[in-house]
Amino acid sequence: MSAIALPDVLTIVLTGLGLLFFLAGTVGLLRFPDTFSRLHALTKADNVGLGLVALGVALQAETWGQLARIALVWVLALVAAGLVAQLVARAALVDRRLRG
Amino acid sequence: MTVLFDLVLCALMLLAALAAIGGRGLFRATVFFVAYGITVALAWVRLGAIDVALAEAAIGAGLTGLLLLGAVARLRRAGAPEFPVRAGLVPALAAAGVAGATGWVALRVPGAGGLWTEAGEALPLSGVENPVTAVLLNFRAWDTLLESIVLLAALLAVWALAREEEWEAPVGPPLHARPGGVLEGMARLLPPVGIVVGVFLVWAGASQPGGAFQGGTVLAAVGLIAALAGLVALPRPDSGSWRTALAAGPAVFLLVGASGLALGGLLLFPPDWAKAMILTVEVFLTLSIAATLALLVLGPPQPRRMP
Amino acid sequence: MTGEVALAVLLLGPLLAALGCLLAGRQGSTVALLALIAGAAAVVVLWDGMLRTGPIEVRLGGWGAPLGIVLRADGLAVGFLAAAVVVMGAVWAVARHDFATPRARDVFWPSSMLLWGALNAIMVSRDLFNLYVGLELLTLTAVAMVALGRGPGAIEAALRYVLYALMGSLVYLLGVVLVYHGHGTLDLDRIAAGRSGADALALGLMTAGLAIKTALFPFHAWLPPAHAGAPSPASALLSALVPKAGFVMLVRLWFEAMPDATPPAALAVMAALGAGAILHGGLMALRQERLKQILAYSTVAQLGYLFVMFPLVGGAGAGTAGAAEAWAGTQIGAFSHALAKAAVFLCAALWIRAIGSDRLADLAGLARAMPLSCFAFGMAAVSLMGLPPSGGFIAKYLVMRASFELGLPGWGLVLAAGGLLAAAYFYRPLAALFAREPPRVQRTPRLLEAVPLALALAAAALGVLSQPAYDLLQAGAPAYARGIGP
Amino acid sequence: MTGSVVLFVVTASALIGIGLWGFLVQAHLLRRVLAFNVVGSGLFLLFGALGWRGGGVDPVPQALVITGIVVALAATAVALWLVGRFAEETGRADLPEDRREDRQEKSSAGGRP
Amino acid sequence: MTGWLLFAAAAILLTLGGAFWRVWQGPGEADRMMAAQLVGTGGVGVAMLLAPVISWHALDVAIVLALLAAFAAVGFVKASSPDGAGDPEEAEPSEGEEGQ
Repeated sequence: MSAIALPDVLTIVLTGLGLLFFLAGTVGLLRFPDTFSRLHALTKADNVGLGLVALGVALQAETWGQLARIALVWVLALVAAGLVAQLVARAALVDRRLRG
Repeated sequence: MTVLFDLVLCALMLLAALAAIGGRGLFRATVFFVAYGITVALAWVRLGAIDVALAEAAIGAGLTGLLLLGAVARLRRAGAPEFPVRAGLVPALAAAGVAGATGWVALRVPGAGGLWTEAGEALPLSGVENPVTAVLLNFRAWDTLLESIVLLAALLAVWALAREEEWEAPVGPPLHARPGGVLEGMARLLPPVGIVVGVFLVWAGASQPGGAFQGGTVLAAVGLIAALAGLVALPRPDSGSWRTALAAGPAVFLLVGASGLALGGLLLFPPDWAKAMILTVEVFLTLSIAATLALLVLGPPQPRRMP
Repeated sequence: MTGEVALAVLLLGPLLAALGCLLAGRQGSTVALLALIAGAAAVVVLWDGMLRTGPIEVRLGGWGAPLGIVLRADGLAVGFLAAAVVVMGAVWAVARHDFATPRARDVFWPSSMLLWGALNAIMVSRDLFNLYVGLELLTLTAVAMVALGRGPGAIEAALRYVLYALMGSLVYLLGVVLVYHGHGTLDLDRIAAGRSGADALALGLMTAGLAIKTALFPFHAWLPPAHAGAPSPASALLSALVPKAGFVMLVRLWFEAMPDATPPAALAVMAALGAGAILHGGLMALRQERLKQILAYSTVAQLGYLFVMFPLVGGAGAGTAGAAEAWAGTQIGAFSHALAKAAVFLCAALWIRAIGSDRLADLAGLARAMPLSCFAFGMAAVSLMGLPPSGGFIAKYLVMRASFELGLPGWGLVLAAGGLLAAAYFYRPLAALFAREPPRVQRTPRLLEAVPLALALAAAALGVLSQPAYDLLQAGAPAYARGIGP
Repeated sequence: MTGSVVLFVVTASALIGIGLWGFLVQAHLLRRVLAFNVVGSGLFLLFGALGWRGGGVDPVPQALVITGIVVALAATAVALWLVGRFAEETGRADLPEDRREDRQEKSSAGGRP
Repeated sequence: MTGWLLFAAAAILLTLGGAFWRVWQGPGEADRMMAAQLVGTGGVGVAMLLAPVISWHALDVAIVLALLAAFAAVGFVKASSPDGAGDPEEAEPSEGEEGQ
């Protein structure tokens, strides 16, 4: 085990998991029957995936500046995804009612 | 493994471009274009040109996307019909000819190696550490000065589209959002973060990727989010303060450039003064770029229908 | 040093003035006047400095090629800088009364200053990418002016103009990318010093892009509606100055940067497109009902004249006395076209303000009410037709003589045919103006009518006093244009 | 590293081709502006890829591409607002000469009035 | 380690390909915008994974992408509101035509 340093192992594991969540989000996006269930799957899986990838990369970071930026990216992505999901859902509702 | 990544990335770029241009439906084309902009930004990251990746991400994925979405909505409200792509052999041959010839010549002709060494040697005298900023704001400052004025010229062209009686109206559509709603919440939360990121990009531009254009674009973007939520009173084209903001950047650049005459040459930045001069220019330039880009996206003045 | 100061005034002045006009609002035209006075003085200083010490070169930021940008004011550049100042001054005089509303005023004055600044920057730049940015600034200001037009077709004309211009500048930029790849520099003189396998394709792409920007036939479709749709004072700027920028860039690329990448066949194609422009522009001008459309198609034709010189200056004729004549004749033709075309468009501006329309039928008998401007229109038409005594005649004479000397008489005949067509399409408006009809027209101040007259007289004077212009062109001319072998 | 350069140069050239084809074939004005942007980004990628060496890209092309991106944005904004205004006035999103149904009538009228 | 990070980045890019399929299919505009949001988040993930491999400044690109990915969705939502300048939340779906 000493051939690969512990942080590298953890990075591989975390980014691998993150990858799986991204995959899950995409599968959800493609397979789920209607708009709202897709939105639900997408928002959840995607952000967890990104969080895991962020953690994985954070282990590789060398300076505090890089860690701070990784944290900022994740927080921004979380906030943005949440807000956007709400807006997109409401727009879909309005769209359906107008066309309904 | 890099080849795998490159292949997938290039495939995505081509796919997005084809779908954006060939597919039916305007809205779909616009969404594909935004996705295309994101993949191109990643391609620039892959090439190691982070400055360009920042510009492409902020402009290609950000502002251009908003411009296109606004245009699609406006065309839909104007009832302009959509129609399928017209096939055409001659245009296809012409396009393939130009692209093929360009690619063939680009690969066949040995490159002359570019200006790596010259830029490297002159960097210590330029007053900044980031070579791209050195080229933009010192070696080829005349290009960047003209470019900041191109933005102003574009804004004047957009304002010229207003009808005579609309000139007194505020700029852009009558934007409004539900008080206390998600959009307004977003407009209160994102701008502070955006301002920090924008200012950081400008300030860091001297020593690492970033600069006036990338920072200015991010500031314009967050300013627009606040405007879209109706939190910002949109100015009229003849508002003095906004016009000063528009003119400040180019004016300072022109004056600093002219002052070079006294120091021995047009647009001359003497090595020991260069950093201070460049930073002053960048600060005002960022202000003007942010204001001009935001107003460009908002568009010509439009009368507010009385509620 | 004074040369560099004069150049700085001509480059930074108009841009600062544009910002001044934007902030000054109502006093925009006064700010513009100050800039024009400073610019005129700078041109005189440059002209004198040029004659004494030869081309004035400025290495921006002290860097010089290949890293920095080099500017050089040679004979050709100073000639166009002078023509630009004169035309801008005349347009200022007429436009002062036209753009009264806040919208028109706040867009026209800054845009016209930016257009002037961009033109000056393009004429003196020796850097391919700097030329691109200058050309883009020029195009956007021109689009703003077309969009100012109140007519129904103005928006459509501005839209078509922007679309053509967008693709033209990208095709040009593609050529620039290949040049940088092959030569590792963007400076015209360093490109001339080196060779690269990409030169042929790069020159082809740059030429196609610039041909679109210069509205050379068959890429001219955007010009007539744009120049007819724009407000007349703006049309004077668009027709007289804007396409010349693309033309000067083509001349620098073909004869100064890449003389070896231009086979005789390619030179002949350029001249053939010029001939096509002369014939198509002339024939279309014959069929127009409105004066501004006739003048716009006349521009398409007159731009064709400028390209007839290509096979004479390059290829077989390179380095001979005939080539120098053809080159000098073409440039004098470009200067006189700028003056004459500005004059006729300013006449149109005065008439439209007086009688509200530029339809030929409505112009009937206008000479009896506004004799000065009609006489100016006649004088300018003489120059555009290429009849003596005018700059147009000297230009046509020099190029035709060169074409006969160099054994390519065909191109000389094309010029003659162009002159006949010009006479034909100018006959209809002239006949209408000097018809017997009793006009009913609102008074126009005599002073305003003197402006196009001054321009027309300047175009005529260029014919009589062509020696100073010839000396100016020769003073800063590169080798190929002085009859010395490359 | 040359393998990747070839890939990016070929992709950039293909993007230029796709964009040019889109610009020439499309009649819808918004799509033509979109195609213009694809040609622009393809062209800039070509510029960057040709200046690519080892870890990064030659700083001069990077600076020129940034300038180019900003100029392209300015031109795109003007074009899109013109398209919007044109659509509001004429209810159409294509130039007269590109309209299919006018083609027969245009050919008989012998060119534009 | 760089090999793994590039593999993970390539995998996330492939999931973006999946999102492209949803953009192509639709059927609604909300579905397309949702997929664009996934492309944005995926792009942020890829930029973060490239940071240790190419240059840590790629994190700045990730921040800008995260900030502006939401931006396009706001543009979409604003554009799809009835007057092109409103907010879908203003048009309460239950109260019918209140949103102009």
